[in-house]
Amino acid sequence: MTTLMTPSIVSTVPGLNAPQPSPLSETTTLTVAKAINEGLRQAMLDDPKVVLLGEDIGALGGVFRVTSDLLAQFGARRVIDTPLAESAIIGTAVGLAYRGYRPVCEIQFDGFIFPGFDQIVSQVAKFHYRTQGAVRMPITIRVPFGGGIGAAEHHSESPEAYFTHTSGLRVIAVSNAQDAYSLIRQAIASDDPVLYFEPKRRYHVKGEVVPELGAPMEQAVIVRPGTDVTLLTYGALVSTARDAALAAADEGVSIEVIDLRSLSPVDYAVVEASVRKTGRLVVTHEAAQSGGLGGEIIATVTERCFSYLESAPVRVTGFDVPYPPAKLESHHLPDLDRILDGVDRVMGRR
Amino acid sequence: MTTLMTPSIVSTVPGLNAPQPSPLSETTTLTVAKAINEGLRQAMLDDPKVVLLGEDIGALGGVFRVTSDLLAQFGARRVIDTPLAESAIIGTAVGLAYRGYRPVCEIQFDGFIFPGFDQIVSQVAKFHYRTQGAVRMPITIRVPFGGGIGAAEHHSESPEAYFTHTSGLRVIAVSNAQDAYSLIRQAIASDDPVLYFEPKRRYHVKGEVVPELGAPMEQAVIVRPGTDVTLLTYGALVSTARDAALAAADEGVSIEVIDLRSLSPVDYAVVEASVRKTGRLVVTHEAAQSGGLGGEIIATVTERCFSYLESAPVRVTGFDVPYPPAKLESHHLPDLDRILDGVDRVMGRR
Amino acid sequence: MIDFSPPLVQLLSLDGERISRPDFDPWVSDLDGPALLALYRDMVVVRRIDTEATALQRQGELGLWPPLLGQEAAQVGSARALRNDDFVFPSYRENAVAYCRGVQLTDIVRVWRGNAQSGWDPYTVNMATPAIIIGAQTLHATGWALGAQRDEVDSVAITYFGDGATSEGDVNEALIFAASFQAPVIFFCQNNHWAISEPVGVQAHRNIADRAPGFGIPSLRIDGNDVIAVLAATRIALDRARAGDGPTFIEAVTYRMGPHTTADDPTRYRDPAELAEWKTRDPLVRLHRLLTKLGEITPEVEAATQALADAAAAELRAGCIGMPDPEPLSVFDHVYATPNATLERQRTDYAGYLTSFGSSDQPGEGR
Amino acid sequence: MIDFSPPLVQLLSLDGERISRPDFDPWVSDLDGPALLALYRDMVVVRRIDTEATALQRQGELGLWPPLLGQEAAQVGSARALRNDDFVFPSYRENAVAYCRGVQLTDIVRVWRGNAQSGWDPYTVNMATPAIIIGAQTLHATGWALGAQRDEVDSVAITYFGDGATSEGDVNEALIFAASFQAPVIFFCQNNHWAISEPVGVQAHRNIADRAPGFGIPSLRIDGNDVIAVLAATRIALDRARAGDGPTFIEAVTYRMGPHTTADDPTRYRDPAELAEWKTRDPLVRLHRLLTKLGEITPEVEAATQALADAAAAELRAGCIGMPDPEPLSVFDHVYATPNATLERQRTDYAGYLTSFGSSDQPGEGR
Ligand SMILES: Cc1ncc(C[n+]2csc(CCOP(=O)(O)OP(=O)(O)O)c2C)c(N)n1
Ligand SMILES: Cc1ncc(C[n+]2csc(CCOP(=O)(O)OP(=O)(O)O)c2C)c(N)n1
Ligand SMILES: [Mg+2]
Ligand SMILES: [Mg+2]
Repeated sequence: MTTLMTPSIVSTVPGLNAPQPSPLSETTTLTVAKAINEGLRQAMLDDPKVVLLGEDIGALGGVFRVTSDLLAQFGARRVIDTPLAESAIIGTAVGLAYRGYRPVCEIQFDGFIFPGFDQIVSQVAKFHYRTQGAVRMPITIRVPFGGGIGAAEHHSESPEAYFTHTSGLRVIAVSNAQDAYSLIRQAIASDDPVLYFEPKRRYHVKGEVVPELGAPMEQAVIVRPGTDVTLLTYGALVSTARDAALAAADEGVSIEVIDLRSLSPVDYAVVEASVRKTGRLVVTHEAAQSGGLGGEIIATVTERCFSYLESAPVRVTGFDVPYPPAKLESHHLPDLDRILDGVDRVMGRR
Repeated sequence: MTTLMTPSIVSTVPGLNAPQPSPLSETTTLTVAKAINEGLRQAMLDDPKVVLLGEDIGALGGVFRVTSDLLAQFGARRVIDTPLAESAIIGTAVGLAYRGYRPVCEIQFDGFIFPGFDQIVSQVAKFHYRTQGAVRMPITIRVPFGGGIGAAEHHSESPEAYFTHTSGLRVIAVSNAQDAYSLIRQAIASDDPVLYFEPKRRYHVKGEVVPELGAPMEQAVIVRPGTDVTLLTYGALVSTARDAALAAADEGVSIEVIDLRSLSPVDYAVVEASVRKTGRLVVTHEAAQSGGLGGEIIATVTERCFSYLESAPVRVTGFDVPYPPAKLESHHLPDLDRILDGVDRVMGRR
Repeated sequence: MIDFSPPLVQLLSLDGERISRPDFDPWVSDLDGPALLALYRDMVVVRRIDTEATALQRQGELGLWPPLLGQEAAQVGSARALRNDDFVFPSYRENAVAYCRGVQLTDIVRVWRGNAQSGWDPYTVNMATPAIIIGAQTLHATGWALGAQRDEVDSVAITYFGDGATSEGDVNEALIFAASFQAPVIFFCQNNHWAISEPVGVQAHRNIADRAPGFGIPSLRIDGNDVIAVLAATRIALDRARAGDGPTFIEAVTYRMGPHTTADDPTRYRDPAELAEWKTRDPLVRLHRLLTKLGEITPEVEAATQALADAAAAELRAGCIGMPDPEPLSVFDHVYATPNATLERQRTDYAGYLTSFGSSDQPGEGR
Repeated sequence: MIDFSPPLVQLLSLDGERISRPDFDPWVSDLDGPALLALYRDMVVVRRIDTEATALQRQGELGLWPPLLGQEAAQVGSARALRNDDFVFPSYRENAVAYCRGVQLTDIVRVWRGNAQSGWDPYTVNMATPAIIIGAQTLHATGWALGAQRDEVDSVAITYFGDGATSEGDVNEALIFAASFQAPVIFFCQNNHWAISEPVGVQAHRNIADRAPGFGIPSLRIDGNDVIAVLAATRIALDRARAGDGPTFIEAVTYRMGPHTTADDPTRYRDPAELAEWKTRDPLVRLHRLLTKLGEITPEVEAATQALADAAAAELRAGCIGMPDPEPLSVFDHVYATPNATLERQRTDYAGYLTSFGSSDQPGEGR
């Protein structure tokens, strides 16, 4: 039984002699997944200290193929298929960062970040503070997040609020191919640790990508200007929010849609300016309502813009339930109708 | 070298033949720590399925002596000194619950709950939902929390918001000896999992304890009635809030102090009634501001009581920094002055 | 006396010869022709169920399916060693174990159709529902075993997990707790050589079975495609646990002949020659050879077995397709065992929201 | 050839006799009288520092102190085997290691006085600052070693942890990663028999050193109170790592003669007879006996050593007491390496709040 034990880590790499793709050099139409892939490739070309760690990221290219072909191009020293242990993925990234590397960890699905939670919260987030700046943690933790793909348990979580409550971390969520590309590069280049949330159910949506870094990642973006209601969101729901704004426009309500992009810190300059203008705020996210980012933003906006508010800000979120089975997820996830219902409420129409 | 290996788990228990203390039968003055100890003892007497698990909870009685003498009284089958592994403490409690036990886990300090986070968030919190009620998780997880004791890193954390954002958990924080006693009993008796936060820096504060269960644990309590400002808090800060109310009274401001007790769910009936009366809300907690419970409560109160609010609710919280070194903690923790400053702000005096 | 560190234990050769081993034989002395045939029948049925479920997934009736193709002996052999009052803590791939425990076929696919997060009441069959967080269930099994120990009964917990799972902290902590408390739990590792795309060599530089002894837990490394060896090893481990001798670790060396799940494409990472080689070790073929030699296989037996398998497949298909969708508001059910005001408010609000739609104007369709 | 599974390795008997072992002796052949005396001097100094720090805690100058009393040989012997470019990832008890790495004495107590969360810049001495989450640092060491491996240098990471730590998932995952990637890292476990109040038997039913081989990591079990054995073992492990032969696990069997920390009361859980027995194995006494036999101990040497130790204690005390308190607003410093608007606003607000108090009217005093 010669193959009973595979002797060592992947030694023969399929496609290692394949032609090396050149990095993006002009505007190209890419899926979100491919845009991240190109961003990773560029970051690895730019800086030899960038290494990738994760489960199945090598020959398979990750279960979502986000790291496709990177093993072939950069080899097993930089694209590291790790044993199945999230705490160790993060914990060894800490050690690599200690030695001057810029590790990019892939967590296979949102629900699998929790075994690595301690290393993120107690180590990654605290090291810079702990050592008074002597030790930097330029670690990027990539997490496909959110529901709507009909998946089994633990594959549809929205754990971002655990990290936005953790001082020392930056948190990014991208919604489109261009940001996917630009912000993964910025995240990797950041000297601070970044949780980088990828809109799982929109991995296959295409968009034009210019090979540029774009606006700083901590800036929110007004996706669609409007005057009656500020609608704030991030990740996969940005597209739903845009659709809602279109639908509301038909009913005579002008919605300003903001894609937060950075969840920590939140770009309150943009948010406040919008709310001062519209006087009405709706926040939507998939995560459970209690303790979600929406509450934090509403509290902050209320503190800072109280006299501008025409009505109580409204949340349209996942319910306070564990993520439900696939056949029920449409009754948990905010959709066009629930967002419009929220808009109605903030407009005092219900 | 005969003692090089200690053969097995604690076999000779100091004090095993000591007289067994009888449970509390009348009003007694106890410290908070001792009140929990008495509550645990009563719960263990009431139900043979109650078992304790944790590090150093046996012969030592826990680093805060909360489990003192329980090993001697109930033996090593019910008071289990575990190996040093938090995930396993929680994970084996899940298995014990599966078999009909009511495990009470001690996490030695707040900062050490994170290695057990996955089992709490993905297992303890979800099992009842997952199995459509077939499998109950009557697990109590005791956590000494909060700062102000001049401790080293990871010994002064306030991680409650991670759990209030986790659907399926109940979260309790006690502030005084009576609640410490009554609510640990209620928590253990609850068929839902409970995170039970103990006000570490007030473990040694004494109070009268009646051996009764008292009001249901999900009810908030008005600690001191008032008319101008609602001041909401929980845990160790309840006492500071009461002091602030006293000081404010001298300056002519009437503060209603509410001890939340239950952080999830929050007793909004009591909170809303108070805010409708006062029109002004201050929330104070030690945890970092961003993503803390304060934001959640302010958002909810704003949604439900918008037209009653005289001014924007105010938060007085720890800053968005990792818990600082002991010599700086007074510049991080809300204290009397910072709470009064918050009251000034909500009163429009600043 | 059992030697707990042998090389791979095999009691049934690839040619279907019964290999005699004085240490293991007594544990399977009851395995006469009919008993072996019963095991064979189980294995044929579970393979048929597996194929049907894969087909149902391809037809869009299931969201996902994790095939067990190739692991029938490991699962059937171990499951058939258990008593009713033992308790199984599986991963997501133990559908043959579920079948042996008496789980209804419809219930097996309930999760994979997305109708519920678990398919059955664990207490009716003494088997937990699938665990997806890798390795977490090993701690649950250990905790359950601590409970059984405290109850002073001789029921045993058995937990199933893969080669990949052995890298998770939880599995190692489970070994530590089990050893420390001498808990009656069996760690049954199906080393199917792959954790999605990662060969077992990524997880372990030595045989997986070598790990447990260092924790003070005896281990057995058995041919997981040999149902007789699997049954024997599991019985030995059960016997130890019932006698109060604590945990045992079993590495069943087998092979995942299919994809990781129906969502996986093993051609991206796996040499087809490896699969070809493992096909020669097929657990069903091997047992069939032995049964043929024993004269147990007749055309009638073949036909009856096939009929049984087809009936199971038909039952599975009908149950799957006929499963009613859950009620919308059940999304709020069972979050807590006790009432919860915040959640009740969300339920009430959402119920009101739903009724605000007319019958022709369904939510989720835009407006 | 080194046998990696011997019983306890001892090169220096309790009586101070040098025990000859052909496999280990070559690794310490340079240890002449002066070299041994240097090790002794280190051990005397670190014990003196330890005593002084305990005294400072009792006097209220330190918030807490974790004594290393009894573990001097384990720490000095291993630390003195390292090269400057090796990197140490300690727990919280490795103050002798810190001393050997050249950490300033004041910096050692900075954390325990509560002035900072870490006392020194790790890169100046190639030693990380104390890790308090049990076991977490073993993964950091493994990651650092992966970096060294990628840099193609022969620097080695060494991580220190206790017997209790071996139960944490992280430590086991570190072993798995180190084995899988053959990382140049040394796992140095000081089995001091206690994890606060729990005897090592709670954590492990076998010798701790027995655990690593199952992961594919060779291990050595040495008398941790024998500085010569410790030095030899560490050198062997370093040599393996530098040669690309991967990780080594060392169990240094020693004893925590003091309390867990100054906040602990071991009389609640520990038999005094055990401590008494271990006093007879004191690492300093043993080496002193050997040195005496070698004629290295003269009254002058004794006096000079004592003076060195006293000077260190005085330096520690002065540095500790003279340490300036941190500036209030430094609570906001270094959370991020890059600007953060939310935090800057909090800083500005708090600065304004502080200046709203007059000089006589300090915050935190009530009003
Ligand atoms: C904590 C966690 N991390 C990652 C995953 C994703 N995942 C699902 S199955 C799997 C491989 C498991 O391999 P193995 O343990 O060998 O079991 P097998 O699938 O081969 O039966 C991975 C990585 C998960 N479910 N849970
Ligand atoms: C994750 C975690 N859990 C619990 C603790 C509390 N704690 C501090 S030291 C200690 C015992 C450690 O024992 P061991 O590893 O043997 O090291 P030693 O103190 O003996 O040097 C415990 C339980 C901690 N610091 N971190
Ligand atoms: Mg596998
Ligand atoms: Mg120890």
